[in-house]
Amino acid sequence: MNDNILDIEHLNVSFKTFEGEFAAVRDVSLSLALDESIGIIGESGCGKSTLAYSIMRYVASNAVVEGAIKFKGENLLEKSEQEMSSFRGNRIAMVYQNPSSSLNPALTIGFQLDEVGIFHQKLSKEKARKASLEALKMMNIGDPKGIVRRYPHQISGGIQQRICIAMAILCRPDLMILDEPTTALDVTTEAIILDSINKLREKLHMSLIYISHDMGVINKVSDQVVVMYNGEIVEQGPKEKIFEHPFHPYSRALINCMPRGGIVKENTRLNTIPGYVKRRGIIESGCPYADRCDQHTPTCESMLMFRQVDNLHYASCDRAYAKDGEELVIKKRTPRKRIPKHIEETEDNEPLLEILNLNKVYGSLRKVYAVNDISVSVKSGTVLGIVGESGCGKSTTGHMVSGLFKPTKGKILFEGKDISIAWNKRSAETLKDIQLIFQNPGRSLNPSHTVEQIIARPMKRLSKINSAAERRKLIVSLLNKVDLGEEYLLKKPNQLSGGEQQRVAIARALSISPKLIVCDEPTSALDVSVQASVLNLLNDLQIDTQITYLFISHDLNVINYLSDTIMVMYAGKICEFGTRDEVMAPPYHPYTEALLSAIPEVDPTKKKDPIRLEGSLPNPGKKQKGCPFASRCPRKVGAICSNVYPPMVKLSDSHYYYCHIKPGPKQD
Amino acid sequence: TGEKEAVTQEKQIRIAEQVPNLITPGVWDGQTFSLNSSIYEYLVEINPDTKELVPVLATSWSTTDGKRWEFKLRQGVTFQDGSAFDSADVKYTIERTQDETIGHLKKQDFAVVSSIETPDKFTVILNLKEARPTFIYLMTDYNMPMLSSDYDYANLGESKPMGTGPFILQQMIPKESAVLVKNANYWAPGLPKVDKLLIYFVPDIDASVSMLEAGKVDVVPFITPVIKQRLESIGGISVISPYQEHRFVAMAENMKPFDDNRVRLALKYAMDPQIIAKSVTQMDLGKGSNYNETPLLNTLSQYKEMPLRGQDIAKAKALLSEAGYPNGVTVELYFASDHPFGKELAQTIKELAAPAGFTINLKGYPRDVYLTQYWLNVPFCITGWGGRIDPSMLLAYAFKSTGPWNESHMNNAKVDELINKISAEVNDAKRNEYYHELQDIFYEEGTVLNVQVPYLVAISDKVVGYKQPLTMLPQYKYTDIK
Amino acid sequence: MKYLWYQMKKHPLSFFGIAIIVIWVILALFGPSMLSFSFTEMDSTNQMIAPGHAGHLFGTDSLGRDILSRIVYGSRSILTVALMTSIISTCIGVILGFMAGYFGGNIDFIFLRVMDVLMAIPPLVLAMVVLGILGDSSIVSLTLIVSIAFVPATARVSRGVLLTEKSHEYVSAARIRGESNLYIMFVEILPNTTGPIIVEATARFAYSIMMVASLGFLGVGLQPPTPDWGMMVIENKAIISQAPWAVLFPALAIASLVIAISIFSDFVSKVLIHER
Amino acid sequence: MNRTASIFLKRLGSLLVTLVIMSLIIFLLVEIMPGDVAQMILGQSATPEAVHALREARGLNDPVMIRYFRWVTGVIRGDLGDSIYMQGVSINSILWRKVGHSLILALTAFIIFVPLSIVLGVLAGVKKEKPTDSIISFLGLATMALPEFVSGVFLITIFGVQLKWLPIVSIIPIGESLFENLNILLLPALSITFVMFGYVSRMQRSSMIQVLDSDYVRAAILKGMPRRYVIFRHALKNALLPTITIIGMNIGWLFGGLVVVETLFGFPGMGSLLMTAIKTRDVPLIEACVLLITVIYSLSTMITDMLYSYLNPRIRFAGGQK
Ligand SMILES: Nc1ncnc2c1ncn2[C@@H]1O[C@H](COP(=O)(O)OP(=O)(O)OP(=O)(O)O)[C@@H](O)[C@H]1O
Ligand SMILES: Nc1ncnc2c1ncn2[C@@H]1O[C@H](COP(=O)(O)OP(=O)(O)OP(=O)(O)O)[C@@H](O)[C@H]1O
Ligand SMILES: [Mg+2]
Ligand SMILES: [Mg+2]
Repeated sequence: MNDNILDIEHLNVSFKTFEGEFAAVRDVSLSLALDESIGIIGESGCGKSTLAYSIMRYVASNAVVEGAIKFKGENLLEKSEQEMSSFRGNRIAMVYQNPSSSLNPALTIGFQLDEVGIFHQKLSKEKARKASLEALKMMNIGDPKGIVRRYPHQISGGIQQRICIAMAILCRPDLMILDEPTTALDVTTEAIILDSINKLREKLHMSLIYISHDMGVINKVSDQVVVMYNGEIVEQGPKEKIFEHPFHPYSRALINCMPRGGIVKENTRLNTIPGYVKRRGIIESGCPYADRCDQHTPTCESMLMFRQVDNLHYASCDRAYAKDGEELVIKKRTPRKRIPKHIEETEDNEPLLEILNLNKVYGSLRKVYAVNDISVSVKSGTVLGIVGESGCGKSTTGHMVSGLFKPTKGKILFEGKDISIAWNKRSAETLKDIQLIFQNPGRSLNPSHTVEQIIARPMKRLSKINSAAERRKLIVSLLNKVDLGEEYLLKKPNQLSGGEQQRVAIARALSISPKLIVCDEPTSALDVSVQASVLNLLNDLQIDTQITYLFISHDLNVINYLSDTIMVMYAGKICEFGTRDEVMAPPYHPYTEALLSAIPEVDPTKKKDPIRLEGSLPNPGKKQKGCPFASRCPRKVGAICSNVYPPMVKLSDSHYYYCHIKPGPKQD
Repeated sequence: TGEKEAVTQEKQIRIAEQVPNLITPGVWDGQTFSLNSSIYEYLVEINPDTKELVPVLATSWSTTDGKRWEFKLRQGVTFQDGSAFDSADVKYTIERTQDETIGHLKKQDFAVVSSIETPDKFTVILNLKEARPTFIYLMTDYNMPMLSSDYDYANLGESKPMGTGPFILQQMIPKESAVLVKNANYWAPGLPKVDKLLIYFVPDIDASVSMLEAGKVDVVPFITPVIKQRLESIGGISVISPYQEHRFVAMAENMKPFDDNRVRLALKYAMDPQIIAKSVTQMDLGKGSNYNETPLLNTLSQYKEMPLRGQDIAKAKALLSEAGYPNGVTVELYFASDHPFGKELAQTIKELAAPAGFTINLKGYPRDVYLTQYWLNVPFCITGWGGRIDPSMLLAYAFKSTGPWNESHMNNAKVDELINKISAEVNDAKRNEYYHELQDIFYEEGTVLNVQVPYLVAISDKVVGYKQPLTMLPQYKYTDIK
Repeated sequence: MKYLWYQMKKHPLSFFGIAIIVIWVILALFGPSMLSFSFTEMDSTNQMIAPGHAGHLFGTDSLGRDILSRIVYGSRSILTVALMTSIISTCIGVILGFMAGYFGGNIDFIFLRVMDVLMAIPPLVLAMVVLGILGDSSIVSLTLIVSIAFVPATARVSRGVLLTEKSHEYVSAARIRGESNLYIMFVEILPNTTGPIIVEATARFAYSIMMVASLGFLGVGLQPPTPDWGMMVIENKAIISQAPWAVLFPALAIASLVIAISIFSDFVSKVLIHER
Repeated sequence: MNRTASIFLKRLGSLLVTLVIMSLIIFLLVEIMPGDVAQMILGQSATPEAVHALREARGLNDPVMIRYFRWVTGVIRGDLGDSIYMQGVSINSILWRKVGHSLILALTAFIIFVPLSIVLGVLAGVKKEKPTDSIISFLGLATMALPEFVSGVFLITIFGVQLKWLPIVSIIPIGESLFENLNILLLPALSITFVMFGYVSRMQRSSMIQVLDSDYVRAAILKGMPRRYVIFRHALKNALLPTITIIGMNIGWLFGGLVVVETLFGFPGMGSLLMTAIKTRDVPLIEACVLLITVIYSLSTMITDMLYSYLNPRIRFAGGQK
């Protein structure tokens, strides 16, 4: 017929559940040529994984699959389970999101690699082992001979994922499916893995389906992009086309709601998509995006055919931006200007929060040095962004400020008052003044309390508002402030979407008008569209009330967007501190530099060479003598780095970093 | 094969009985009989058929006034450890009753002994403080076997019992089993008839019976009437009842509500002896179980036949309201729940008394708790008493105003006097008259219901000559196996 | 409600279990008044008669007592004791387990050690020894001792559930607004742990019945004449060949109730935990 | 390995603590018991002097703590004391034989129920929600909380009374050993098996389902490994781990069950010995039995723990992420 590797024709996957049957994948048709790489993008719950597993013929027992999946002309849906075994892992391989749970904890890495060769290629044990070592080498894993003898738990997450990929390429498959393989990893690790995937493609000539909700990642590894929404493909085409001229309102919204490319709060407001993904029953028809679309018309109720926009570029919307010229598209993509509100002169203000030589050591037998000697001060009405890799002590710092733990050493001064004590010793006044917003809104709201109870409780306790009626009035106004209506009062958290939950959490924090809010990754658990609205909300509130934020995130784009000053942390220490513009522009601390370079760029025209950071964070169980970054630093000066703690390099009044490298132009 | 033959030729009787508590003579409470009665021997024993005294270690005995008792001992008897039996051993055995460190159960009874003379090796003379015409019966008591004056019973009595009996303890696995072998040097020619006694200690009577049914044991003593019924249908097994025991339902004479004789009578009128017999023992009245209102067993020669008081609820009610309880009376009945027939009897009484207006709450406790904490202090209780050939001792213990175990708190001068007369009277006919007089008093104003329950033994038909008199001691030396 | 129906339809066995439990509860509540014999009434002319004769539906035992009425009355005591036991042990277990898990540190350490000690002796042996030694078991002492014997298990479950819940940030949120520990434990956390705790309590219910029956069987359970199913089995075991019904019916009663409750508890756990 | 050793030491320490506390609890418990041991021994006709004399002779009149220390020092020297009824007959001579019997009984039950419940549990897990699973799960549910004596009574009725295949009393004939009478083990062992089967098979089923649901099993299937191979090589090892713990923890139940079963069948083991001891208030014997059950149970959980940590590479090779 053709020389496509994969042809998916009118694939429908629906799940039977207690609430009835709903479609997770609807009428999806897709073709993949040899050596082609397709990226599938879409928000959580859009059916990306379901599609991928359908190709592997691995679906839940309550799933109904219809249509055809042709792999080199053979319809996989007609294969028996036994026949499928010879495809899986052999001709089609798959890598999933969570490397640590995808490896069997009871078997050695070597065993798990070898069995693939032994089964599919009928290799002897020795030959299989040789092949495994080779695959590991191909993934640039140091000491493969040592690795094969280990058990998964003895290996870090990044390497685990590389082992999974090595396992997938053992049989040189024709098609490899990667389902968000880097979502659980740090940006620096992600950069390395994306890099090696690209190299593999060059070497092995295989087709690739890469699933992600991050456009930057897709941009890096794919030629073609498929945008999925609620089980349907809404747009499909070459990545340049999609990223530069998104056609479908959803693609456009998705691309525009990300803070990126130097967008900062002063000049832009992020685009948002109202509402959330609603499951659709199998009989419902029409455009799945209709209920959230700003271009919505009555005719959207009946589904439209795929429409060719351009050569190889298809979309399932005919009117939205169809008539827009190219300029208009670009213009629409650019975030709207926001009314700039000047920040009050805080220069001569006393700092609201002052942290002096803060230390936190967890545990007594097995010590974890989470935060080591941090000093920083935050001025009233500003936003301090804290950024760094997972485990570098960001949350710990935030939690000590909000009183969840008592610092091991050092002082926290709030309005000059020493608050380096735990919550149970703090005065009601202090508790009221400092609020904390958590990463996971689903877990930070008590699932058995109603929204009203959740917001009312701190008011009753800390603001001593004892009249229920008064409280309710305040709550309603708070809910309005966070764009929720009165009808939410009696709902419980599990009846709310993630974004709504986070809004309730924000409303709770605001309910007692605190002076400082510690935001611990408030958007990392949310979809980009929701993230945008939450960021907008936080920003608006900050402007309105002149509240001070301690904003924690691992996403440099988000930090860049929202912060006035930025603190880059590494292994419990400050690497670099300064105002946003100072930190984001050279000269950098080598770590900041690496971090910046690792962020996948959405703009397909811009090419970046990430600085590869091998290895991982130093063992938090040991006290570091020298520069904590020395073990991974690409610009290490010498032994001095690992032996002597680097001095502070002060670039301006507000900007400094700790490094042995003298400031000045980059020496290479 | 030669060995195997020898084994099959060996005659043995296998017995399953309860797990023994103490087995040292003097402190033994009489739970397991086969072991002790086969290892030890007494001066005299009772022939279960004729109920007459049979000489054993004493060949003859005599008294003139009931105060001086002379025993002639059997010659040529040796203990199982090889030492000879003589008058010193008898003296030792009787003096041992007074040993404070032992707490001999017969101490009270032998307090009457003022001196012991041993004029020669085979004569013993006991001098009593007062006349005891029935003193000889004490020598049949299960706690009075003849012991060797040289043996350390204090330390070996439990683990290595030793006497002059027909069987020698060969092996004992505590709480599990014991093996007794024939005493080759036994004095009586031709006895014992079997070579071995194998005794299993089985806590659960039901398991014992299953073993009997399966042919794994030959004798199971102390079975319940229910099991008797079960075994009746099985060929090759018979159930015999060598004797009966008392269950006294005692009403305290000095405590409410039984301080009023009308209440006691009301309870008596509420009882239906037929039902009691049937419910408690599964037997018809008079056929293995009995009932009367006096402290005497119906089966004794001393007992005078008395009319049964028929159940008369109306009369009972009338008596109760006369006594000031027109709306009935509530009383608690205490008993040992782990003692045979205790539960059944308590429940039956509760049921029967209910229509007459008695609300009886049952208070069952383990035997030691019952005995230490409630018995003798409560208005209403059930106690088990072993039968005695000579009932006078029981009367002195339980119904005299000064009796140590006067559970019904009787304080009746006439009763006291009669009991004294009975124990001192030499003339049998005269003594029986006193007994009858006593019975009349009990019938009119007595404080007990005397329910007599059978002691039942299940025996394989292969076993012949099983003998067990009212002393409760089985006489395995006469027993043979086919 | 609708969800419950859906689950019940998915697990048809649950109908069976629930039906049997309902029957037993109704029998326990109203059964005695519907019976023609009292449980202590001794029909001396009809001892050990077979089921169906002389109006004795399940026959009589060796004392001529009606087996059916004894079983029906027995359901009262066993259900009461089992219900009370599961409630009491769950309450104590929740309080202890919550305290230990919540405060952690030394309190938790001591708690775990004590539980280790108590867990080192099987609950049945513990209850048996204590009841055997005390000698006098009433409904109250039986309930208390069985409850105590179960506490280590319930406390450990509660502690585990609390630890999972405690890692949720709403607990931290409550802390930093200065809530008291008791408030956090019982107002914030408790409502979210009802699922596993109820499941544990229903499982305890089945085990209580097992235990009460076993204690009755061992002769350290309730005192006669209170009819106790386990005691009925051992009492009548001697007549198993003459009157098997006297043993089999109480045994069947225990079996049916225990199986029904197990099915129910399994169903509850499916509804409350697994399929959420 | 080092880790296993440290677990061993830790468990040993806690075992000792457990034993000390347990012994104290038992001792105090016996102390508060109503009634009087001496009275119990001597019975209804006992004289007060006799009771006192016996108390004196058995050292019952000494203060609690003295008696406790006397007992503890004895136990440490391996002397469990004398049975209260048998002066000069040491508990050691009574107990160990019965313990041996009980262990053989437990082992027999073990040999029956462990493979049976694991195989059926795995089968049910693999055939989740199929008829096979429904039947096995129902059996598990039905037997899980069924008291041993109920299943025992059913077994007796069927195999003993009706079919007459097996002895309904498990008594060892005098002069013979348990090994010559292995048929008496069968019914008691089956009664225990019932309950244990319920527990273990259900646990095995759910851990199997959980493992089959895990990412790594999915990964293995998507690697193209045949289903059977995945079940045996990938799933089973992980699914067995929790079962090992469950079996270890249920040794406690097993010993509770032994008391019931041994009483039901008259089996001469530790359980029926304990029951006799309780009924006769043989205090030193009660103490010794309970202490021994504690030791056996603690040892078995300790061994389970170590086995678990040995089989689980996560614990065996617990080290940094390097
Ligand atoms: N076995 C199942 N039964 C019922 N619903 C299911 C099942 N598996 C997945 N779903 C639902 O199908 C929808 C699509 O899921 P899918 O995992 O394919 O989304 P996704 O795009 O991969 O999302 P994410 O980015 O969160 O991984 C979701 O709403 C999910 O809850
Ligand atoms: N309660 C705790 N006990 C022991 N160690 C802890 C505890 N909480 C955090 N840690 C350790 O302290 C270090 C810093 O943790 P922290 O949560 O502050 O990092 P983070 O920067 O917020 O990481 P992430 O981005 O993953 O949230 C990590 O090594 C972590 O494992
Ligand atoms: Mg997914
Ligand atoms: Mg964090």
